[in-house]
Amino acid sequence: MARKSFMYSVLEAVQHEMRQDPNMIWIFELTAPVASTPGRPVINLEREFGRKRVVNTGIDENWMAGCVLGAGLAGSRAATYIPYQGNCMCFQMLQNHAGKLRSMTGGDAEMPVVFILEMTGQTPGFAGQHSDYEIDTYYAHIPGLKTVVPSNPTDAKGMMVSALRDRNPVAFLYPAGLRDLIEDVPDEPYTTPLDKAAIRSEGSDITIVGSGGGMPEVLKATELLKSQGMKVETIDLRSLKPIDTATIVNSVRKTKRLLTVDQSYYTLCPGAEVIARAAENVDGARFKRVAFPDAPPPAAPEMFLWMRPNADHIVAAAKKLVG
Amino acid sequence: MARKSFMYSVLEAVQHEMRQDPNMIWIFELTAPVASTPGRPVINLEREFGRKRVVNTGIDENWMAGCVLGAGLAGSRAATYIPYQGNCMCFQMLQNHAGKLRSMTGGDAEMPVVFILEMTGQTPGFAGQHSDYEIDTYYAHIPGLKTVVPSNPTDAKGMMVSALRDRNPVAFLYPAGLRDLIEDVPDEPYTTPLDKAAIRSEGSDITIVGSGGGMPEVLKATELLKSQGMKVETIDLRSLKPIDTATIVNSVRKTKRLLTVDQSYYTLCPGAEVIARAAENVDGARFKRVAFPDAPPPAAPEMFLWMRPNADHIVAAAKKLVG
Amino acid sequence: MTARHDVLEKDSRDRREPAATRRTFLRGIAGAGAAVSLGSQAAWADGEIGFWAKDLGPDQLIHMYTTIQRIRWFERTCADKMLTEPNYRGYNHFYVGQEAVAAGVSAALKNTGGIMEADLVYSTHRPSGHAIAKGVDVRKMAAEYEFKATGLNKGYAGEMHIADKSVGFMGADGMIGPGPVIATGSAFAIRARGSKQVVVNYGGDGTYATPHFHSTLNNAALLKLPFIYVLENNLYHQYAHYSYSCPMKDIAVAAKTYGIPGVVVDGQDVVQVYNAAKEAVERARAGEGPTLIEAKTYRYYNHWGAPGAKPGELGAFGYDPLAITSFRPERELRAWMSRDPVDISRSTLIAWKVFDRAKADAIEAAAKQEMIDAFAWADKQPTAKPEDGLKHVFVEGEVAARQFG
Amino acid sequence: MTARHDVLEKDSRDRREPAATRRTFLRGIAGAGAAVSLGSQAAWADGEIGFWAKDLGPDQLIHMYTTIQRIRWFERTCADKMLTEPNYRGYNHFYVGQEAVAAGVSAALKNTGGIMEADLVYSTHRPSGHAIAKGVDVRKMAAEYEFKATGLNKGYAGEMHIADKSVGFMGADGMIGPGPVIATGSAFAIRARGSKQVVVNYGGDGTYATPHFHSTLNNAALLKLPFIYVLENNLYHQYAHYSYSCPMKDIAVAAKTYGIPGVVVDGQDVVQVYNAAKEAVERARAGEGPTLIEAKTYRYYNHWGAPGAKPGELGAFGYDPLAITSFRPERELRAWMSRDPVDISRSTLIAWKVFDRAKADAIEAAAKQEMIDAFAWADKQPTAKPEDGLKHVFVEGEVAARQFG
Ligand SMILES: Cc1ncc(C[n+]2csc(CCOP(=O)(O)OP(=O)(O)O)c2C)c(N)n1
Ligand SMILES: Cc1ncc(C[n+]2csc(CCOP(=O)(O)OP(=O)(O)O)c2C)c(N)n1
Ligand SMILES: [Mg+2]
Ligand SMILES: [Mg+2]
Repeated sequence: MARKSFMYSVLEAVQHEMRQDPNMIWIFELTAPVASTPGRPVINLEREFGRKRVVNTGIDENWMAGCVLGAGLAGSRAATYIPYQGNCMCFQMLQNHAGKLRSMTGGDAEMPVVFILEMTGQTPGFAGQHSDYEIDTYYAHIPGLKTVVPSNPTDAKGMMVSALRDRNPVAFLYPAGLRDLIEDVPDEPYTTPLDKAAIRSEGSDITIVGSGGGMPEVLKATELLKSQGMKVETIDLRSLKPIDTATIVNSVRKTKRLLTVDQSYYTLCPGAEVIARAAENVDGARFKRVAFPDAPPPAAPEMFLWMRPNADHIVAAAKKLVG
Repeated sequence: MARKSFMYSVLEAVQHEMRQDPNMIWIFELTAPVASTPGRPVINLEREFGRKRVVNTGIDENWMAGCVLGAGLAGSRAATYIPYQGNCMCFQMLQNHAGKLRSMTGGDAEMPVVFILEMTGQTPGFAGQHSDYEIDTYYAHIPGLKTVVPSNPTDAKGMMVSALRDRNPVAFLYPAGLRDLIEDVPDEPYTTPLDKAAIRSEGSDITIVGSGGGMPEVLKATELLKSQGMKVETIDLRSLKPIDTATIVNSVRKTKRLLTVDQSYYTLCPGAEVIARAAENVDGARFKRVAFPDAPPPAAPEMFLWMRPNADHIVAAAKKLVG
Repeated sequence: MTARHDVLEKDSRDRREPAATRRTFLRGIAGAGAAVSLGSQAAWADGEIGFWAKDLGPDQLIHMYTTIQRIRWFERTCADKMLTEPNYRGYNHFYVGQEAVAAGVSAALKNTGGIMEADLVYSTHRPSGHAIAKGVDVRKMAAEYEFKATGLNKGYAGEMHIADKSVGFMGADGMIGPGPVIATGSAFAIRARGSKQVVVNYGGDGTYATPHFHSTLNNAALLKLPFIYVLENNLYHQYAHYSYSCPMKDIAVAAKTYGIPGVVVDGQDVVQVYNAAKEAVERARAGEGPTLIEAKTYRYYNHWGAPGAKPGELGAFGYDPLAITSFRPERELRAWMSRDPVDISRSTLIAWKVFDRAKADAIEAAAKQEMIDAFAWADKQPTAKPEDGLKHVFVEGEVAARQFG
Repeated sequence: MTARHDVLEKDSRDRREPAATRRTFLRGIAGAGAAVSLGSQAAWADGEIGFWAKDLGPDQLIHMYTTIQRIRWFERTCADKMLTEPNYRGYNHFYVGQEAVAAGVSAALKNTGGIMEADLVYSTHRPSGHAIAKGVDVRKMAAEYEFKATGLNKGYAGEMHIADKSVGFMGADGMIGPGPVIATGSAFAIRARGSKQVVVNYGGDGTYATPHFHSTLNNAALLKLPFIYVLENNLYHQYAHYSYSCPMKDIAVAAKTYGIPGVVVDGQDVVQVYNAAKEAVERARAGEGPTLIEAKTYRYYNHWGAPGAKPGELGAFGYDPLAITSFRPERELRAWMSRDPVDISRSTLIAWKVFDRAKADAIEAAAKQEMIDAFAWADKQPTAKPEDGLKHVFVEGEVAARQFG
């Protein structure tokens, strides 16, 4: 156990699996596969495994995704880290190939591969292409691809081990806005399921559902609301495909109030799917969404920070829904 | 007025606008811009306007989309017809450029362009990449891009005229499964709004919402249900971005029953957004979705036709919801 | 200039001398507008270009001829079914005319041992020939084309996505572009794990203009991958001549940018194809990196299905749908049919005394019968169960039905 | 080998003869590992290569020098603010070191008349130099970098997406790849409407490996578009040397595949850049199609921001973050700084007697003051209104707030 960042936790999982499996490869572009944390050895995948197995490439994320896909089809486990600027450059590769090849071949094709898709840090000032948070929806709509979005280092490590051991292709969304989260994470490998939401707080007044980059503000809001006496049940989706319907529906059956929180654009954000599943299964509940408006994020911090859902927004929306 | 197919109606609109505007260009790949209908002249854009304005290219849909985008930015109206196989090859171009450039430049960039994105004919036997119906969700999540999906030749023509005259980029989804629909369509140009759903049937027992390629079966089911005495209000979304919330909410306030129908995969299908909007705004309603399962369509017609929502499925689901 | 209609038809070209036959090919190439790289022409002028495929014994040569015949008759049987049986549900992007390419390439590959040992082949939307040459079971293929539950891919694939890992046939892919990129990924994995496999990617002239073409060759060259891009230039993508999308005559010259060999080869001559493939495979296995082979060839049918074809006859003529920008001229097709890969391989082997005409005919007759039997077997197979559509999305389990609400 | 720290510092190279100076450049090029195409070297050997830019009068030459100085001081002012003012919110991908490229290119373009008349420039994530050379208002740029409501793009853009149609500056684009494709679309529209404009696309060495590179050149060549790809090869993309993504030394050789001119030019010498651009522009305007110009150049700062830099000093040294695969050696940077575009243009113009040192210094001082004033003006501008974030999504209206539930 040591304090580890998201990236250190992820690379620790990768390092362990690559040590076990001499065939496994890793393709990177901008972000050298290196991480350090006080008291633990520096992880440098490139140095440890050599440039035959771990290689950086030109700026061609579509090739990176295609490369690991082809490696997987040929029987080698493979993973790639796609920087956020390229996370839609490779979209078609996942949508039309990774997600469909098993079905199209009647089960002949097998793809034990992980696509780590960085989402922007949503840094104020970066604007549009460099501040958006939107790919959760695009990737979660793809069938045949498991799409997960961990929200803390502990889940990140466990889900990365699970993803690397999965015989299906996994889109592992990494909200780079979480890169500063640091917490105690076990040193040995462990698995965390890829299809289960996590209940972060139990309560009976309202269900709040969030995921990925939005979770820190959701958790902050949860504490604020609880300190004001509201019994909040807070769910972290963790997996977007498949979505853990049972956990959501059971909770909303109890609370009859569902608030979803997304940093993704409002229209067709993951919360829309969560609400739809609850509404199909629970009568008489009330629903509300908090999400980023249907607008690209402008550069000016004044505009951007006003638009991005935060704990205050969540608290106010929850009170409206419960009150 | 003459009987016209979807394609003839669309090309009639394009032809008219290109005659008005000598700068307008059209890029095609597989589907030569030609259509005919009995009693009306053959439309051949390539022949009429010449290969400087109307050109086919290599198999590079990303270039086609980028080309019209660049034309629009340079002040020329432009449109392209992307075959269904390439409708995600150009995804990033629309997602990261067409949808964001106006915002990112604070309104400096203007893109009077139309991307006609063919969706597969969903022909049984074609499988996976050649039978899917899924891009409605991907494109509708993009901000700054108007995304429409007409379901008949009359709307197709009016909405194409509107799209070509719009100063914003428009993703015009063309479900090729509708290519056999033929109906009387006016010869002169007319506009149809890009942001209004159409109420295809009025009723008070249930609201059924569909769009695009699913509409023929929705309309068939509507007639069947009406013949059995159910008062069905049927809505054709037509526009997915923006979604006409008012029409949906008003209807569900009245019927308190909402059934959505999609040929898109279940998770994050347009119906999820429709249900979420209704559920946020109407208390005490009941909801149900009919959609394609979260699976790529298999080739075998036995499997594919069983999986694709049809009028029988819709009728049964409506009865369950109302009964 | 007449098309071969049937195995029993006596073809006078059987009696030609091989040298004369070779000259005919060369004239044919010039006449039909195909090009041969200067390098090869110079080698030909020297008279010694490995044309004789000295490393191949009679069995291997006969196997190549047999492969050509099996592809030919798989397809002709399929075409005839499409033309004569209204209830036949299969379809095909016919490979007829290009058989020597797949037969020659696969003869240079290891075709057994599964994905960890066999050489791997990535195919296209036009897969029959590539698959048969790689060793895929034709009965299961025929059943798959009819979407049968016992088909090669249980009815999920149809023609356009057949795959069979067991022989290293990684699958057809209906998209133009991504396949070659994915194939380089397999080559990367092979290099990383140090196995001796090579990866062959087939692609048409249509793949040249895709952005993926550049990614594929650039990364294969940079990383010295064991990768061979066999570009079958049959002059058309769908109904557009390749000059609409490619500014140069020989696509193989694109190899120069990446500093890798770019080879133009007569795709109608299985021995020439074999020689080029053999050299590329050796290079790849030795860790020397990729090769781009451009095979000049032609398809006798239209892009898809059998429009314009007649039952029992070879090729499709006269089909010219409305408004096609550059539809191929019939005389172009007839010129190419006069350099038929079946005829060329047959007369070469007869001239080399590898077999005689009787043996050649017998092989053809057997191939024809095999395919008739395969399609008959396929006809009788059970159709897919509707509910099985929810399977094979993930390795485990099945997804939920959602169509019922 | 010393860096220029200030306009007042006396630089001994001012007194050199131009011929000697030219020799120094050539040695510098060799020493720093940059390459010049054989063609140009032969021409240089002949002594007559348009080096003298005979078609440019003194005013135009002085304008080019002034542009270089304005870019230099815009950036140095910005860097100093980043280094010394903790509350300064702007950032920059510094262009310093590459100024001669943008200055030389824009001197060959028409920079007025808006999108229907001006020549159009597509820029990158490193836009300051391209924008200033194209004529964008530096005060509004400075304000935009600080996200001010009165900035060039009202605070929506920041540095990475600035655009100004009025001078034909089509905008920065933070993505690597798509920009050149979009730029060819503008060129297509121009050819279709028959206007005489040309389109210039800037791209780094990083753009070579993108799949879009192939699309761009292939389509521009096929359609003979009035298009110029200025590839600024500054040796690195982020912290990776371009040899990691490109198998050849001169990226310009890729032009051969497409049958278009590929020109390598010394990007530190504004006159050389101008000459190459001029020729390409004439070609494009005459309907003869595209040109690929590779300008060998170098940036004095790191990829992004000012890490490693010191206030008042030029360049960034010693910044080597953890685990960078190929971080540039300091002596490489110092070698390139010895061929500084400011020095080269300055001593060239002095040697040509276009101006004297006093005039050169005065221009530099004025440029410096202009930029100090511009940033001071920017500081005082109002910040953006939060609710305005809902605007400029579409031409009309605004979108709904959704963050409040
Ligand atoms: C991305 C994409 N765009 C368009 C198509 C439609 N399409 C199918 S086959 C084909 C032509 C391919 O031509 P070529 O590569 O020369 O192969 P050939 O058919 O000649 O064997 C096209 C355009 C596709 N499958 N994928
Ligand atoms: C598609 C994409 N992938 C990655 C990035 C991240 N990125 C920003 S700038 C850059 C390097 C570009 O290098 P080059 O083209 O040589 O331009 P330079 O920075 O040297 O001016 C990269 C990789 C990006 N912007 N877009
Ligand atoms: Mg072809
Ligand atoms: Mg660079």
